[in-house]
Amino acid sequence: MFLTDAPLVERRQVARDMWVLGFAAPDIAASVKAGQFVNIGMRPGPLLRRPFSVYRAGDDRIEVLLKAVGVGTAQMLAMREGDVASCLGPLGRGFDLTLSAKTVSLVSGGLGVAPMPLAARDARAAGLQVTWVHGARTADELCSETEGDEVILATDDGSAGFAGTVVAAAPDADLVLACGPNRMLAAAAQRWPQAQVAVETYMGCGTGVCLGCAVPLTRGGYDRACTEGPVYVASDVDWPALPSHLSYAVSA
Amino acid sequence: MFLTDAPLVERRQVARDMWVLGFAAPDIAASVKAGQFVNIGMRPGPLLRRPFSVYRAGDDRIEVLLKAVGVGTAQMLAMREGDVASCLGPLGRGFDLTLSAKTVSLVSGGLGVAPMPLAARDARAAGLQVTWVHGARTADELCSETEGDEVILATDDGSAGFAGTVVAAAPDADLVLACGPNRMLAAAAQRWPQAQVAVETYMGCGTGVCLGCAVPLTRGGYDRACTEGPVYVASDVDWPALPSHLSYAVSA
Amino acid sequence: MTPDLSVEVGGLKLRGPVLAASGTFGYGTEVPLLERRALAGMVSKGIFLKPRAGTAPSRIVETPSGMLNAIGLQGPGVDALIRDYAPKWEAWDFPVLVNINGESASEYGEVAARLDGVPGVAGFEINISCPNVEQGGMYFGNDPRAAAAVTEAVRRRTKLPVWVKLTPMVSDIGVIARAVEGAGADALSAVNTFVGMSMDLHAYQPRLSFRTGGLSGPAIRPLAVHLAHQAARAVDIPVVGVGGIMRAEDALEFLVAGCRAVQVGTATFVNPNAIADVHDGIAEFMARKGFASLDELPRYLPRD
Amino acid sequence: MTPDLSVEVGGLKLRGPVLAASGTFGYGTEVPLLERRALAGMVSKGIFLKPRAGTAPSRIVETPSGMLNAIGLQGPGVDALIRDYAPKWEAWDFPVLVNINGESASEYGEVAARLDGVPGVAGFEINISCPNVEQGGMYFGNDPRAAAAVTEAVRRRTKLPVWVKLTPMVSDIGVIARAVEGAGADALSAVNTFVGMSMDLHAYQPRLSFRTGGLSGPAIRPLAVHLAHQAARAVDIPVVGVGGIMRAEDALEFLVAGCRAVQVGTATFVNPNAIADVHDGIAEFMARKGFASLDELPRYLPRD
Ligand SMILES: Cc1cc2nc3c(=O)[nH]c(=O)nc-3n(C[C@H](O)[C@H](O)[C@H](O)COP(=O)(O)OP(=O)(O)OC[C@H]3O[C@@H](n4cnc5c(N)ncnc54)[C@H](O)[C@@H]3O)c2cc1C
Ligand SMILES: Cc1cc2nc3c(=O)[nH]c(=O)nc-3n(C[C@H](O)[C@H](O)[C@H](O)COP(=O)(O)OP(=O)(O)OC[C@H]3O[C@@H](n4cnc5c(N)ncnc54)[C@H](O)[C@@H]3O)c2cc1C
Ligand SMILES: Cc1cc2nc3c(=O)[nH]c(=O)nc-3n(C[C@H](O)[C@H](O)[C@H](O)COP(=O)(O)O)c2cc1C
Ligand SMILES: Cc1cc2nc3c(=O)[nH]c(=O)nc-3n(C[C@H](O)[C@H](O)[C@H](O)COP(=O)(O)O)c2cc1C
Ligand code: FES
Ligand code: FES
Repeated sequence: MFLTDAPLVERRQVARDMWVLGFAAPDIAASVKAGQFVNIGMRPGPLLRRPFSVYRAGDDRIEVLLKAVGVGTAQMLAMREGDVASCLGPLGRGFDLTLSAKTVSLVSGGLGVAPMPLAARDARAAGLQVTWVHGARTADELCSETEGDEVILATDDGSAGFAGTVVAAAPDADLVLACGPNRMLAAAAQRWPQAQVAVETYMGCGTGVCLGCAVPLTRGGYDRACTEGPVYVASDVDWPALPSHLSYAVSA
Repeated sequence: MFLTDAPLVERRQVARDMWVLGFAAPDIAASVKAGQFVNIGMRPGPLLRRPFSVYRAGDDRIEVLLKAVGVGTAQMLAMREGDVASCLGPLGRGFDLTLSAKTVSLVSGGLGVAPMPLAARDARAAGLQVTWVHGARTADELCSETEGDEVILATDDGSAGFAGTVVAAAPDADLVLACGPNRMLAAAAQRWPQAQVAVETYMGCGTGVCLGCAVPLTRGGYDRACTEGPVYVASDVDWPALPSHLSYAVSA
Repeated sequence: MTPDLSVEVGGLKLRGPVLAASGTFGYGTEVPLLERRALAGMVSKGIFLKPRAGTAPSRIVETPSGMLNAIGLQGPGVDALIRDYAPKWEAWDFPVLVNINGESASEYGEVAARLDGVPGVAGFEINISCPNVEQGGMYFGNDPRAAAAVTEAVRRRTKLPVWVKLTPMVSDIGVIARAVEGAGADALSAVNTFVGMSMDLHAYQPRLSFRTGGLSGPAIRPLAVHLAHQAARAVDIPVVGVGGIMRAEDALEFLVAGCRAVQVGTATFVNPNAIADVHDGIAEFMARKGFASLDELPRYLPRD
Repeated sequence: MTPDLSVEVGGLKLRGPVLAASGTFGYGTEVPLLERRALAGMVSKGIFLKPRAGTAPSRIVETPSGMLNAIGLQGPGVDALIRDYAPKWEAWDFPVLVNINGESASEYGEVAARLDGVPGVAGFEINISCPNVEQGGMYFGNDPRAAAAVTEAVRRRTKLPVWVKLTPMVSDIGVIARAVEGAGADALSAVNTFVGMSMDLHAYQPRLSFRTGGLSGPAIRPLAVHLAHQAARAVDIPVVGVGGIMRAEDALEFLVAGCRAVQVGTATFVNPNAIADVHDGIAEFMARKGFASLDELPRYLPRD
């Protein structure tokens, strides 16, 4: 885990309202694994840090993918090159790619594509054959970037690719890695109980000390998404007990 | 009174650690009088606005003079051209230059020089002969800008001009306008009971509704610095009862 | 469809749910930028029977997302209020409630009696966060019997609407709320400021001359929402939510938590148009959600 | 000259004045970045006799300069604490106090008895903000008799230092402070979180599954400084200030207000090195002002 003041070094749009921000953070870039996240803080800005999956890493920089959904993300998108954010990471347990498998499907909905470029990188390094399955509500919300892999697209309104959910559009594979709204992950859990899914929870610390990020487990009790997660075996999560929307907004 | 989102359009250094910031604020620029102030707010930033004398005005812009003394001023100095601050003003009652007089001394200590360029402008417009008297602790803290007028300098350490206080260095005049630390103004009040002095208080609203900016009066009771002031006839202020330092700092 | 934002609160018909909070709007004669069309009503700065000079400076200090104030209820006294301000209020198109204060229950009653019937005075908000001199400096608002006694003293002297402004410095606000409801209050305002302190690290003493001050602003909003909600669960009269409202969403939190209306205070210092912005934002929210009137807004008020 | 920051608080010799607050530091086995040299001591996450699952998510929501939490005292229970954590604590170079909880006075006493003498347990901090089931869900911390009863129950079962963590949800914290001092407390921690609420405008219900949560962070600092100061004026035992400390200046406000030491909570979430930064900043302040030890720091503690 590293704590660093990271200047913004890159910024590009990858879908309607969806952006990639690159921060110079060499130590995190060198050590992050697919599915891990960074906790980003701004001064002045909201009190708590904001968790973001690492989208890509390399060349001494990490990238994150985001939309403006509230004060913190709006402020991040207002940053100019050279502005500094505090980055804490890498955090959490990422995808486990040491399992014996030949094929992997990367199934993502909307911003859930965030951990997938790293997942593709690590999966290829582990000798797996990679298929991307990426969905959104409509064509112009699809993330335009892939790592040159084959991509199966899905849209709710049928404006691009398969008309329907990304879970319905995906082929089976030895290994399924999924990320997206908790509601989508619950559907993925139905189809692939063994899938590895990266969940979202409201987080206080990101480092395991506050117990705020509780993930309800099928075996009872709660895990910490920031420490035991954010990646879980889908069938381990008690989906009905996990809040499926987190639409809270902080105001000054 | 106008409320406007004003982009930063200018920034220059005028002494050690002392800067002038220019904001595009046409309505305020067109109506401000010497000794009046603007209340500047930032989002994100501290809750309350920060009051600043208008330093110069014209060409659709206002200028303010400042040092970083706390979070708000530090944040203002971190602004880049194009960044926006909320400006509310002009506020308060400025200097009264309608009095019958032939000569005027503008006596300022440190940042107290802030209202003087406008005072010189308005005094000249009223047909007065202007003398500047400006002091600081040491030579490189003296503000380097004047409006081409004669300037008598004073430094506490004698590194430039008169060695001693600005009040001691100043010549008499028909009219004395003074601004600086409240301690300096108290000394000015001793020498020139009829001087017009611009005081500093902690302000909540700047518009007369909170009663936070109380100025204790020799006749008893309190005035509002933001409304009846910030300019007072020196002998009207109960100086021992006015806090002479306001070194409070807000932290996140 | 423009939603209907009018409400009736404690005997007053209001054109909207957003009022100006006491002490943050003077006597309504300042704040020239305000778009008054949105202002549902105003509570004037707290007044005593006699003029009061207020506390020595410094009176204000900023804190994270908040501010402490110790103004000391500076004011001209009832006679000057009647002479200088009430005639102006009479001409306005929104009601003015007078925030009344006293050092004894009978002084509160006396203030109400003097103002009762004065044109321009639409009602009263009793500030029970004043030190109770009879009980040795404790606050009326901390003690259900004292709070009820003050409310009754005012109730007996006027037919105008009587609102009671609750202090948050209590273990159980429901007890006080029920006590003043029983004593004849028409509505409750919840809440006043929280007592706080800030230390000067140069002088090694409090930054405020009064030592302590009342904390207001967004910092207290979650506490105020909770207290207003607890009060609303305890009584049948309407509750007016106050504390840290900066934007429409903040006001809507109070309304969903069971309040009938809200007051905006500190926000006006930062944004002189805050009240209009909050009002317009509520209207926009209602239109977006398809609510025709505030009665249709879902409330979260479990009685358990 | 390096100032001496060591202090003695309620029976414990500490190498500095900055401790980790309960519930914000886990069991001390996380927070890998922390420079432990600066940590004077740790209060562990609150524990009950038996394991507790804690509340359902959402458990946290941010508010202006603060956060609400409703963790529900999730924890493994005393036996697991003794087995899994105490052995680690034994090896550490700073003391660990266990934050103890119960639904009755005797349960508190039982927890203390079980932990008394366990190597690695240096003392107790009694959390009296727990609902008092015997008294029907009121809080022990609101009632001087209940607070004293809990303190006595623990005091009788251990010779280790006993600190009592006060709740801010009271009209007069001095009354509670004196009650627990009389019941044998060695020190007071002031204060715990303030009850607050935040409403979800999509679901029209509280954002937290538990409805309410405890407010922490800089938002509450002026309130906490005031309460810690009031407690320090009321008792002779040391008071440990807690609430909203982010930087050294904030800690110094509590120390000047009469506290002997401080705890840092929420700041650690934002800055895992917060405790070291606060400690180092205090040392820097002392050196700059020429104070050789914390005893020389001026205190503002008028007794009137
Ligand atoms: C492990 C993890 C990885 C994530 N990865 C990404 C990503 O790659 N890209 C992306 O756009 N988003 C990601 N998120 C979600 C992202 O953290 C939130 O959208 C962000 O915190 C919103 O901040 P805000 O200030 O803009 O919103 P706010 O105004 O604070 O709230 C709006 C929304 O953000 C959520 N939120 C706010 N604060 C937090 C917090 N501290 N922790 C969790 N949720 C919060 C709220 O529940 C709500 O849904 C991830 C979340 C987690 C837990
Ligand atoms: C009428 C008036 C005109 C002023 N003109 C100038 C000027 O031209 N140039 C200049 O540099 N400064 C001026 N000041 C002072 C300036 O407002 C403060 O230095 C500024 O507010 C500090 O903000 P901060 O966040 O940096 O400091 P903080 O960290 O908040 O505090 C540091 C210092 O600023 C003071 N301060 C903080 N907030 C306020 C406030 N809302 N009102 C008043 N004082 C405050 C504190 O008392 C303390 O002395 C003026 C003040 C007044 C009342
Ligand atoms: C400067 C100031 C003065 C106040 N004066 C009064 C008063 O005279 N009477 C009263 O009942 N409340 C008074 N209040 C409390 C406010 O009416 C309101 O209850 C409180 O500020 C919380 O709301 P806010 O966070 O929106 O400001 C005052 C508040 C401030 C900030
Ligand atoms: C997530 C969280 C969990 C907490 N758990 C406990 C607890 O178990 N026992 C306790 O006495 N206090 C608990 N507290 C309160 C803190 O110890 C502290 O009193 C409070 O947060 C105020 O300090 P701060 O503003 O520095 O965080 C908790 C606080 C937070 C934020
Ligand atoms: S976010 Fe604090 S424990 Fe996970
Ligand atoms: S600053 Fe509010 S009345 Fe002057």
